[in-house]
Amino acid sequence: MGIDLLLQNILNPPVLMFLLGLGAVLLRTELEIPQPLPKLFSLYLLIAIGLHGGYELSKSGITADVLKVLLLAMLMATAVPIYAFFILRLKLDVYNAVAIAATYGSISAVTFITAGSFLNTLGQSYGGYMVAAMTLMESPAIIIGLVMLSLFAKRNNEGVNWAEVFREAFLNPSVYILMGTLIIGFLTGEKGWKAMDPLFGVLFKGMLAFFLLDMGIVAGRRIGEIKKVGVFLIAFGILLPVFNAMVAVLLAKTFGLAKGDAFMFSVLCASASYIAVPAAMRLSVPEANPSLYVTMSLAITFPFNIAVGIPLYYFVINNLWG
Amino acid sequence: MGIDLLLQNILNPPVLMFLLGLGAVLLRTELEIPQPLPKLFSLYLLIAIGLHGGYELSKSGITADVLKVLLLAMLMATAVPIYAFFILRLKLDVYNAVAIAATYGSISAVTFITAGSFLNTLGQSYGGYMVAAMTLMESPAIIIGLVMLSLFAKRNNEGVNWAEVFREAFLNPSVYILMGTLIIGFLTGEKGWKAMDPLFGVLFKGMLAFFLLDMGIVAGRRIGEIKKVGVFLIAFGILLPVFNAMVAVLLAKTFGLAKGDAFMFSVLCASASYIAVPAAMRLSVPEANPSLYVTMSLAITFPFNIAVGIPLYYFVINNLWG
Amino acid sequence: MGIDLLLQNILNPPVLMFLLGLGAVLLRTELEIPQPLPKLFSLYLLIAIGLHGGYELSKSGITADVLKVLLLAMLMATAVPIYAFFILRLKLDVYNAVAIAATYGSISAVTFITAGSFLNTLGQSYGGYMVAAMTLMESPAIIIGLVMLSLFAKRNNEGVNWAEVFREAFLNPSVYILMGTLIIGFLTGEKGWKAMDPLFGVLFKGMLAFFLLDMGIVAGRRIGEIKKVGVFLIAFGILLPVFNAMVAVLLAKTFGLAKGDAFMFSVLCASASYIAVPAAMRLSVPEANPSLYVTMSLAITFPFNIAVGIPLYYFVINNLWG
Amino acid sequence: MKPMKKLEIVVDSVYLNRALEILEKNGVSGYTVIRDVLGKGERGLMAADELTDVFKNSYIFTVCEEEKAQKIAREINPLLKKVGGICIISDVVWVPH
Amino acid sequence: MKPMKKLEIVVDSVYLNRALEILEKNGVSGYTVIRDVLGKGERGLMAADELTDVFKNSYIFTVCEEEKAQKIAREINPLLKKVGGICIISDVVWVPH
Amino acid sequence: MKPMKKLEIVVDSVYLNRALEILEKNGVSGYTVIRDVLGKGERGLMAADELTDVFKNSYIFTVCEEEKAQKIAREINPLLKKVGGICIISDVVWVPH
Ligand SMILES: Nc1ncnc2c1ncn2[C@@H]1O[C@H](COP(=O)(O)O)[C@@H](O)[C@H]1O
Ligand SMILES: Nc1ncnc2c1ncn2[C@@H]1O[C@H](COP(=O)(O)O)[C@@H](O)[C@H]1O
Ligand SMILES: Nc1ncnc2c1ncn2[C@@H]1O[C@H](COP(=O)(O)O)[C@@H](O)[C@H]1O
Ligand code: NA
Ligand code: NA
Ligand code: NA
Repeated sequence: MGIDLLLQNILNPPVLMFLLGLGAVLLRTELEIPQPLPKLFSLYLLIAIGLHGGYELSKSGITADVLKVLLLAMLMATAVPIYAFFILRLKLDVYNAVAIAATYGSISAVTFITAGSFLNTLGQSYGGYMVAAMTLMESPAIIIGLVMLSLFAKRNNEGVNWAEVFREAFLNPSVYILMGTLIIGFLTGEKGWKAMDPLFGVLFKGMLAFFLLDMGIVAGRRIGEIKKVGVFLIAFGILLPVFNAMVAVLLAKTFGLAKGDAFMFSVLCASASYIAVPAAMRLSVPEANPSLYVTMSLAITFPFNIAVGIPLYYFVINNLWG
Repeated sequence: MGIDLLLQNILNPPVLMFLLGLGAVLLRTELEIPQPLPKLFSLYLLIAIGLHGGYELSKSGITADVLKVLLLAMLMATAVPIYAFFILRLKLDVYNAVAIAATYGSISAVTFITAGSFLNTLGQSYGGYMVAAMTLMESPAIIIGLVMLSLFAKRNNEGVNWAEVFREAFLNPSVYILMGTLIIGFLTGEKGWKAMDPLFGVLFKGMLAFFLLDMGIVAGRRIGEIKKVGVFLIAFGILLPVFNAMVAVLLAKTFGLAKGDAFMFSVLCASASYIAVPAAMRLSVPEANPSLYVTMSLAITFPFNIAVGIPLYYFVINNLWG
Repeated sequence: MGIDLLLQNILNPPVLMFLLGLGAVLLRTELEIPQPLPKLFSLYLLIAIGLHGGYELSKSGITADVLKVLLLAMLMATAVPIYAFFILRLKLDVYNAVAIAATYGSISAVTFITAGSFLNTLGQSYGGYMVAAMTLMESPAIIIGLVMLSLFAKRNNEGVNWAEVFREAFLNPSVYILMGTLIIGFLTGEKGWKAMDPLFGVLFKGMLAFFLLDMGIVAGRRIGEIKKVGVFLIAFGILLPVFNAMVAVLLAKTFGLAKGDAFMFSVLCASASYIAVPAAMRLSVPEANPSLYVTMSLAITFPFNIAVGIPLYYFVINNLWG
Repeated sequence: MKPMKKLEIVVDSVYLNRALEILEKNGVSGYTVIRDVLGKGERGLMAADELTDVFKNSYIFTVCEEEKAQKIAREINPLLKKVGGICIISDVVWVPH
Repeated sequence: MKPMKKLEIVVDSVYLNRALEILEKNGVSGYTVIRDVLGKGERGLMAADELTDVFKNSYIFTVCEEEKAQKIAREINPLLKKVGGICIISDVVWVPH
Repeated sequence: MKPMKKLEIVVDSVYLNRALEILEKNGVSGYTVIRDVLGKGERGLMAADELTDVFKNSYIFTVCEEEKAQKIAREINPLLKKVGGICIISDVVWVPH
């Protein structure tokens, strides 16, 4: 991989802010971004990509190409948690395997956003429908995870409450806000975006940088837990994302996705959830250890993707698409 | 009323965000904007309209026309709580009648702001002194309400502490911050506004949309209480605003207000307070049931004005002013 | 001092917002900016000046002139707490003398920022390395203070934990975030700043005004404590800053600093810490009374500098530099 | 180790200052307050998350002598009756420093 | 002055509603909740500051009659066992208004 | 149902970690913390709303055996004496899961 791509990625304020946050914890500085400020930033980012994605979608329209991308997204969102589960079962009990598989089957919006910002600094772009794809990819892993659970776990005391599971999967706050603002952006089109752009467009990169400072702090706090995670899961937290990204690249090439879309798609597949899925797992699979799935997602996979994964996936795609 | 006006109003990001917030509660999504973020937005909006209104006032100067508007504002702010009280007494005890009358005699800054944003998308405008009018209209209803109370209630255990009442009325945070930033905007004029515009002007619509998401959530939470409010009060919560708006339109026409000013004035008269007055009533009239006056203001009148009232009042005025 | 300079300073939205906050407390309005919103603003301001300073530094480079300024900064950061300590010992015990001396030996970033905004409205500027100078000036006073303590206090129960002291001094959140963003701004240069400018540059003055509203409230709450501080410390809180500023002006003139830099340097020397040093003192010198050092810094020196000090120091420098 | 009473009060946040005045008037040596707690009681849900500042509770506790606790409880009663809230007393041992 | 029990529960915030349902089902006259408290127990640190909403506790207390307190404690036990938490009971005197 | 002691501590937030270290050292099975509570005591008002982080309290409680509670109280005493705070002990019944 070109060293310059790596540098180009790292020497970006958002990524450096993430490292600054990490360093703050490692150097024990007591820097913190108290609640609910992180919530403000994450809400802002979700609304911003929702509105912008909807606006882009209103320009492009919902074409056959768009539907193709959405179908691929659904495919990967279903496949990843299944094969992840069987890999994890090699070493883990059913409960933890389910929770981790669901975590990696879903996506991380902030990883997606950071990748978009990276693409942007290279002067390239992606379709607004990728945000729709992302929204679609958040939920299936939760359902798949719980299907796995009811198939393989010997929990006889209580059945899965499927109504609750579907609510958790499709009406959790992240999915709801993304879906909702996507629709608002779509409905209000050019005129709506012009009114929202000063807050939700122009300020976007700065807000991302601010938020990544917090992500660095939160990831840093979890780093102490990594040793408890064990070598197998550490390797899993790095290799599975790379593997997922490569499968995505293959699919994207096969089905003729545009370069920017292929890149964003591979990043989505490589990323792991740290908000929606952990909340759902805590509720539906209390037997699983949240220290495992949260630590892996936040302290291993997220930093890996931000620092190395993004330029790596781009490098591969750049070579294939030219 | 032209369907297109209704659509023009609804197909705006701020109004859609309000509906998104409402929907989040009705679909039980657990989306929330935790405290004190709503406080950040409401402070921002108050400061922004104060500064901008003051700046506009510094351009127009305080003319006879401006004074006319301010006097009309005072007139309505005094009259509405009086006639509202007697209407409410048909069905309610003195305490609740006082509290609800005061609520409807005062105004809602966010309704005003949303109306301004609606006017704006129609390419029209209103005078900066309307913000001064709004500020003047916040307080009188509190005083009038408590005068009613001391006239009609048989509370002999403790008299009204008028010093405290005047403080609550004229020095509550909303009135203070509006008044203060109005003066700052006025004093610093063009140069001051140029420095403040990037934050308090350019971002205004986006922040309004963000805040209305929260207003939708808060209103949605209260919707369950509507049935406890009863048919009489539900009707009151819709009909009184419309009636107030029509009285305002008549006055505006009689006294020759400009079209944009007439519209904003009618919106002010139609709106009901949900921050300043409820806080004052909770303190001065603890016998009244806050579930009534807060629910009516937040879950009935506010959504009605945002979705239907604003285009309706505009439709009437547009026909009369042409 | 020219009355017009005073007016020019006061008739600025940020300074007026500070007065508005003060007034809110004095008029007992219950206006408050609840936690953690003030933290959001102070983080924002630190990041903004760090990034911008780093960017400016990347343009100017680290020249001999820059090093000269940094050395002068170190000199004053060491000298002020020493002479302040001996002045304070005339009336106070060792503990309080140490804590207050350290408070005045360090700096206030918000005073610096407000001075920068004042300079800006006069159409003048200062070097980005002044932010580096500010960062350097935060910490030494803490160390010097504790050296004084171990020299002059008869605490035999426990020695000073110097490792902890150095951590508190050099790795407290303010110093860390300033240093970090300065480096990020430096590394990412023109391109980085262009991405960060919309949030951290364009909105800067508005955010400063918003934050100063809160500073006014916080200062106002402490004003009641001023009488407990006593005449000696009130005089100290006004005269020492002026004296420090004059020493700084002399040094600046002697060593040939540019006009804008000289002004910012004098403001730094005149300002007193109210975040980093009080936190360190509370931990290392619990015997000292925080009501003294926090009240002096927040309710005496900060308002004095904001309202009178800044135009005064500028007036002197303007006459000397021409 | 002094046997004392712990007096706990939950009151509508709007009336926090009035409750604290009663404590101060009775010369308690100190108190601790947690603002913005949620609750449910006779008067329905206090969700502590409203825009309006109207549906919030505050929780107060003070450690004091038995008679003081009784006296404060008596004096705060009319307030709680009017605006809602709860007041409980329990035994604690104060470890004085 | 009524002798009553104070039942205190610390539970993972994710399960707050489930705990409150148990209280409501047993007909307590009210309860008070403090959200987002930190804590440490068998299950490690609940730092209450995570992005993920996964490591947060809530603190609940209710004042009620002895039998109710016992019954609620029994019913909430399986939940606490599964998801973590603590439940304690103490004596208080309720000063009724 | 185990009779235990509940140890409650209010301490300047700056010293929260030091107080928790004393708890940990004495091997308590867990604790719960509420950050940023207000209070008033000998040292005046802790308004918990300052920019400076200097006037804030934290509230800690731990449920533990009698001797542990006594021992912790003794060990935390010098800290509270120096930096302010309060420490109380009361009887509770722990409903173990
Ligand atoms: N039995 C109870 N146990 C605990 N807290 C209570 C109880 N009853 C009332 N409260 C608290 O006191 C507040 C006001 O109660 P009420 O006046 O009954 O509505 C409630 O919102 C609760 O926070
Ligand atoms: N001995 C204890 N004293 C006070 N709080 C406790 C104690 N044990 C547990 N907790 C609280 O209950 C939560 C869950 O405990 P656990 O299930 O043991 O991890 C902890 O995070 C603490 O907040
Ligand atoms: N009698 C008391 N009852 C309840 N809390 C107290 C009491 N005395 C002190 N406190 C708490 O302990 C903190 C420090 O107390 P002090 O060291 O006396 O200033 C206060 O800010 C209160 O939060
Ligand atoms: Na994935
Ligand atoms: Na009205
Ligand atoms: Na200084």
